[in-house]
Amino acid sequence: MTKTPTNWTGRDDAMVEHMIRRGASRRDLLKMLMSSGVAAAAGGSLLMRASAAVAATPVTGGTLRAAGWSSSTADTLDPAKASLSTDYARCCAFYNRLTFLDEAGEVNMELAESVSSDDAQTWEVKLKPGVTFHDGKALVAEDVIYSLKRHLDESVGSKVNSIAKQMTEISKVDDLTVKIVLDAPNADLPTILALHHFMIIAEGTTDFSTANGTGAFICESFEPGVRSVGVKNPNYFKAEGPYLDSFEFFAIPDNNARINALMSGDIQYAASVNPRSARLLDSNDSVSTLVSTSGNYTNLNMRLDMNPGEKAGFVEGMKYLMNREAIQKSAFRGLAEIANDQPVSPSNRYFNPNLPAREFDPERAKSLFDKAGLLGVEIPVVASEAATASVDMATILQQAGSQIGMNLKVDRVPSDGYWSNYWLKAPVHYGNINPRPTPDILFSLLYASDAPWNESQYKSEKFDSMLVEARGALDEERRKEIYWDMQEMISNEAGTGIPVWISNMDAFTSKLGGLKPNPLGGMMGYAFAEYVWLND
Amino acid sequence: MMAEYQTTTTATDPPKKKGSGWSFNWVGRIGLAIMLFWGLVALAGPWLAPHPPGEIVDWDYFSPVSGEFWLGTDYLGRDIFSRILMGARYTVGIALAAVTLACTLGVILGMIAAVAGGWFDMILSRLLDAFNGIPSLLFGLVVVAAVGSSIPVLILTLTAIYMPGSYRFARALAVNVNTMDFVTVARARGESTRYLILQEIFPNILGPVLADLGLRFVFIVLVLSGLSFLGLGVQPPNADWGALVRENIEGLSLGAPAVIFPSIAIASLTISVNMFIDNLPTKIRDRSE
Amino acid sequence: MTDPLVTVEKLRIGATTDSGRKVEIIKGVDFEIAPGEIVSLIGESGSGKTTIALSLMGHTRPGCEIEGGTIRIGASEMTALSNRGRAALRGTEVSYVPQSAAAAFNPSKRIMDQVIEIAAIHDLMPRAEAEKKAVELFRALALPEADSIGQRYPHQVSGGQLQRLSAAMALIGDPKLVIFDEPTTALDVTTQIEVLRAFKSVMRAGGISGVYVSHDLAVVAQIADRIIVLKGGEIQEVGGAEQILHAPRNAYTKQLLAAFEPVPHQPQAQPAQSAKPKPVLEVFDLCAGYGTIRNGEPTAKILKDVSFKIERGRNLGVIGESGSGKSTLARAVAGILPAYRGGVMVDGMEMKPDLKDRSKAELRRMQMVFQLADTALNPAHSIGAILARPLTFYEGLRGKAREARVTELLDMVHLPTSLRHRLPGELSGGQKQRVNLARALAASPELILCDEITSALDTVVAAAILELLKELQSELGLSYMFISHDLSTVEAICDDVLVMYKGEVVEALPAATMSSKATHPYSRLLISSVPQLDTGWLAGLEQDPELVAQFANR
Amino acid sequence: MPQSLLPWFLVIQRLGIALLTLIIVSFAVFFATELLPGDVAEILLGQAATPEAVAGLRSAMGLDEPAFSRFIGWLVGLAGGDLGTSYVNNTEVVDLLSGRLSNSLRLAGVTTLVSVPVALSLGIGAAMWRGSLFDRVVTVLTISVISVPEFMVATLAVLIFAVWLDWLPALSYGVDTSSLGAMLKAYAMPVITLSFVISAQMIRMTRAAVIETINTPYVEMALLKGASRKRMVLVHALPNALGPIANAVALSLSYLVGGVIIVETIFNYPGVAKLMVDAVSTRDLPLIQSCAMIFCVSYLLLITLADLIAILSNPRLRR
Repeated sequence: MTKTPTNWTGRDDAMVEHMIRRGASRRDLLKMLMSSGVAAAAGGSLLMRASAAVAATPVTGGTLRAAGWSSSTADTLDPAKASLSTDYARCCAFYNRLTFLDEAGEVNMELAESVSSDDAQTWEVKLKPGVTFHDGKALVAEDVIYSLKRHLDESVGSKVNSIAKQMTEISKVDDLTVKIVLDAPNADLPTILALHHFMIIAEGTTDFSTANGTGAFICESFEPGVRSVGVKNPNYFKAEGPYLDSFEFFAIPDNNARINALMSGDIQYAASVNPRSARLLDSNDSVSTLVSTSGNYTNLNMRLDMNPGEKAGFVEGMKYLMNREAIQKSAFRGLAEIANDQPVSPSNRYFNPNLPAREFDPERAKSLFDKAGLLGVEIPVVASEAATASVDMATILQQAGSQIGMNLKVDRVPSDGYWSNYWLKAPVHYGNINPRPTPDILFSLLYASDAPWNESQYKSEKFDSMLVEARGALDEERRKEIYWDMQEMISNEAGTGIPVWISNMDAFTSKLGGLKPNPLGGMMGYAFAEYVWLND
Repeated sequence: MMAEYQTTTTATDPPKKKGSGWSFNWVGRIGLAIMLFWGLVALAGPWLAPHPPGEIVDWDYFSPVSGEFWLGTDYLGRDIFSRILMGARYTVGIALAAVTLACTLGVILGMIAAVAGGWFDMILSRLLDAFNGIPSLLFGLVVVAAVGSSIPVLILTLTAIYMPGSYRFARALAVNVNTMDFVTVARARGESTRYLILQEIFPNILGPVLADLGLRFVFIVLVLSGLSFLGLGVQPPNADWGALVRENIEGLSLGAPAVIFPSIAIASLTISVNMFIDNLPTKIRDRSE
Repeated sequence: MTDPLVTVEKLRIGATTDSGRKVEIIKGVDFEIAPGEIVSLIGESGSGKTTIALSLMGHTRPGCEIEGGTIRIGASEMTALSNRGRAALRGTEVSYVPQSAAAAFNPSKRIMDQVIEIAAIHDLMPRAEAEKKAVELFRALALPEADSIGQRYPHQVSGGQLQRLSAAMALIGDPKLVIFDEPTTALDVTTQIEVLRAFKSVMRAGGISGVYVSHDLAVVAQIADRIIVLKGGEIQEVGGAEQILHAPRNAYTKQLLAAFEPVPHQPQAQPAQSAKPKPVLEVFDLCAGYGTIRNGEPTAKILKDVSFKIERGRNLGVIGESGSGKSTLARAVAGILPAYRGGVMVDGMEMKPDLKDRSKAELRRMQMVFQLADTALNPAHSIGAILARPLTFYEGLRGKAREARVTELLDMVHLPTSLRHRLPGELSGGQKQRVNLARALAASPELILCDEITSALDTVVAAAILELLKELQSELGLSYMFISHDLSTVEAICDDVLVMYKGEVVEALPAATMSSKATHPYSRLLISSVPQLDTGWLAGLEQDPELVAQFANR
Repeated sequence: MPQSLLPWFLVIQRLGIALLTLIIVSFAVFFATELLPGDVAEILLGQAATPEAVAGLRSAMGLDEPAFSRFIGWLVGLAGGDLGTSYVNNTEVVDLLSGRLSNSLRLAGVTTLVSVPVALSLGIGAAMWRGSLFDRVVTVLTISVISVPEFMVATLAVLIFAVWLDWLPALSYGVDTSSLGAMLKAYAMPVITLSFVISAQMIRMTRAAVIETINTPYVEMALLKGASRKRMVLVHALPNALGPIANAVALSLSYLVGGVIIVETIFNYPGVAKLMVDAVSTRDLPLIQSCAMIFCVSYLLLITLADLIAILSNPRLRR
């Protein structure tokens, strides 16, 4: 089962909302969002080989066929329900948001001319004039109101329902002005409106078998689980773009097939390819790649309330037994960065650089296990294809264990139903966590005593109180200090082993121009279609 | 006409030397030799393998054949030679166990259905037809969800997937044999169904059943890897040969030995099994022809 | 004298056995056939008669090979020709009439297409002409509905008609030589007459040479000009039909002739007991059939109210042609096919209709021996195992005792003890039938149901089996119910005879006086149809056409 | 029963048995799906499946009713020809299915057109020249071909024909199929791969069936009429071997509808097998059931067709 890769689903939406209510600044929120994606300036975490990407003259025309990695009959054109990469890419082509984030992570206006507020509680959104939907209808305030209010209706099943709830009033001022009143001041509304789910649709739309948006491409066909085709919108409101005549998006789940299709020229863009294919892609001049490292990680969870995690020394021993270098080099072929058992990534401003990653030290692990009386005891380690590379990581761990007489048994289980069946439940298992923008969200979600996803059942009153303190701390330095301490606590005390940060690699034809990295994820934050062009 | 011909030759033959019908030709012998070779590897694999199957011996991946790594390394940099030796145990063992079980069960049920006939035959045939209708993916998932995963469960799952076909095949053969006079004689003697099936019918459908088993064996070897990716069965760091091919398939573009040698191993095993069965001693093969 | 049409010189044919050994099955045979002459090859199975006949077409069965000698037909030397050359002669120079036309006709093609296929293969004439010629042949062969019979499928015509159709098939290409391979063996006697007559007249009319392969001297006597007696792949004697029948010179020929002489049956002396013993088998109002059962009756009713008795020590013969229900009777008595009405009493005890409901002791008393020895013995079991099973099953014998009894049984049926370890496939037909008998004897039965047990055997072998049956009877006090289509066999062993026709008993009478006393028209027809060892028998035979029309299965 | 009604009775009996099988399959699939952990709402929410979220989504999807009564409702709807509505994207199952099914059938059709004649001629050829070099080569090749995993054949085919030689497209769906040549190109690789998979069984069974009929007296009779080897086999042996051959072909072809998941994945071909996998992984019961019914119906249809061919080719059964 493909889990939803969005950063903004379920519980943590509530966290964001919570934080926003507390009045975090717009800039703070932006930083948080950026940390989840790629910050162009964040040292070393971005690699760009697209030769044509920078400072080239756009070329008009051509068809781009791009392939993602997953799609199913659950594919949708309803932005509120979008959950897979395929959905985001599709929605970005057909619809627009009020605002969007550029490659530097700055908020830019898209459909909105301005989003302004005096008190950060009552906001006024002014719309650009002359924008029309694909069916010719002009964009007016009612459309924005309808689009935003949908998220409040529970029967719609919006993924951002909890975030949208803070909008207590959405009303029309005039044809091109909408008033949004929040239940508490929040300066980050413009950033929130840049989320993919807040795409603007025409008023009264209930049928999503086709898309009627304002986007750069007009939906020509859409078949769930098959493909979508868009043709250039001649009346697009932006001065530049789209350059492509048409854009086709579908998924090729098999990595090899995706790359082969790219190399044979059947597609021009293959998203998220396996690092193992790097050697092949490198040898091919007609193909380029884009690598970005974000806060995504696959971690080993050892529940502290169950055997063997409850035995002193086991968790620490396992952290020493994790051969991070082997994981980085073998499982990810170098497309990963070594991590230090806590969830805040190096691209985050609160990352604690003083906390070194543990060395691979089997002897130390052995003495710890020996003390815990666990040497030779069979310990099942649950892994699955559902958690990226967890089977390989488990194998590496198992092998290291066998060298010191530790009897780890890899238990590979189906991807299907993994998140509801094994994740959080098995005594020792792997999980996969998508990037979250702030330490607060990560900690509240994953490590607080009452956290819904407390993967290792880590309980610490001290930690909980620090979390509350940091949330209220207005002093940036104090806050940083607390977060650093909390990272250290997690690294030393929690039952979660986080070996590496996983990078993402997209491959595409070298003819592709205009591609830039984006903090919201691969494929230029899924919105690449309107910005890229095909050189001759 | 044929009968006359047969008596023609047999009657003029001096009595055959005992055991002469057991000899078989060189093709069968080669098949047997390869099977025995893999059987030995399966037994002695752990002692022969130069590296543990999960050990990463090389930071490089898909590396070519070298003096150190005889058959190259896989996508994680593990020694393919060792992994094939270790995998033999699973591929040979599980496939043999599953194919034996599936055929035994299918053949026994098929013979019972053929002999008993009537509603028993009808209901069993319908049920197994219906069972065929359940997609094996769904079935595999249900098994893992319901009883978890282990080698015995894997074997039983494969058995369940391949049994209906074997049943259908054996039933058709047994229906034919069941009409022969010697079965009637035994029945007239008052023999039990059990005796009829085991002593009278079974020896006479053995030949085709074995040929069918050979083909089924090939399919099981291949399906095995599919099921282990569902999380059913062979657990890392070990892998059956099909899984070795599958996990290294990305090496195909690079011409990596990691994907080629496991394929060769599979082909050599399946072909040898079929070579052996196709050239079984005439005594076994001709009984039912 | 004209040049011979066929010359065979020093013909040697070898065969390769399953185990790869080579044996010679035809060991240097020479003969000639003049144009228009019909020569018969006679001998028992294994004599090589069919092998020689097929070699005349340049064909050997898989595993066999012509190793030496020459076969010349007309101007061409068969042995020197390529496969293609041989194929060109087949159907045009030499053609073939098979033993079982039922098996030799392709079930999925219309008869006409098969009959004129030779014309099509060799491009002899246009289709319309070939069909016209075929219809003429059908008429000449006295086939009914000659114009339309070709449109039917093989399963839609009777065996006798198929056999004649196969002759038409052989004659369509105007061959100079026709090979008949036991063409009437599979037919009922009443049918056989008609077929023989048809063959004879067509051959005479066309002046065609023939090779007639048979094991039945009486049949051969009706059609052959000359007879070649074969044994073990060698010619024993060659001579005119009259000479062979009446003045045989060779010892083997004499033996063959002797096997034809019926040995009159001496009834067992009845034990002079005061109380009359109960009949060993009594059957009353027996009805049986096949198909789904509705209202207690099967859809296809075969046996209709059959009643008879077999007194202890006496033998009952049941005669009738195919479809008369005689085999069904045996099966119903044995309980293999449960009767739906009527009863079976063994020794005064009523038996359940279905053998599943009968006790071991009841089953033991009555054993059945089947017609085809090949299919009645499990090819996978050794002779010893086959014989041992009833001993274990009925008497619980094991180990040494069982072994001793198996030896004893083999001895009883005059088989060497060494046969114990052989598989049925390694035995000859006669040996198999003896094993079959021995298996029945193993149960120490009181009654043995013999279903056509000698029909598939050579005359000499069959005669020996009959002798054996008589011997066993006097030793063990058995009774036989002997089912056969062959009257002389029945005469040789039975005390009483039932004549069956279409599931009913038409007449019951003592065997000894059967030929003279039969009154029912069907019985008379049947009796008069049995060929005699007399070259003029067929020509002189007069049958009431109405009778024939009423009863014969033509 | 009157003779004339007998065939109709048989047809009705056949249909009845088929219907019964379908119902059993349907129930079996239902219970199997129920055994799987999670329902549509939980699966769709994935990691975010908190109890409140699941409850909300469930009621939004109308899944409050017990599963069994929903299933019975679906069965009742099916009786009226309604395949129901997919839970996941609220589309009529018919709409989801129709395009996919026609894709699957088209691929299956082209594969059949290619593989059946090839397999039959190889099988017949091997039987005709039994024991010859040709026979041996065919026998070894068939086993070798099925010994290679399907995904390997498919990947290798793409690599060679699409990437290295650039003769054929790597994907089969959505490429130009306007002309016959283009269509053949588009289908070439999946068809080759599938033919590899299904031919072996057909070749083996055809060979065995033909050899069996070659040994019959009527084929020997044809030889004695002077017929060539070709005529013996094609005119006399083959028509009588049609029954078992049709059966083997039907069994192989039944794989083409539901079993082609690997080919659909690698060539990105949207067929019903992939739809079924999607449906299972999202626990979309109406869709799972509908797919299962399609697989089952196609299986039964093929088997029945094979029976029919067996009957038609045998005049004795034809009456």
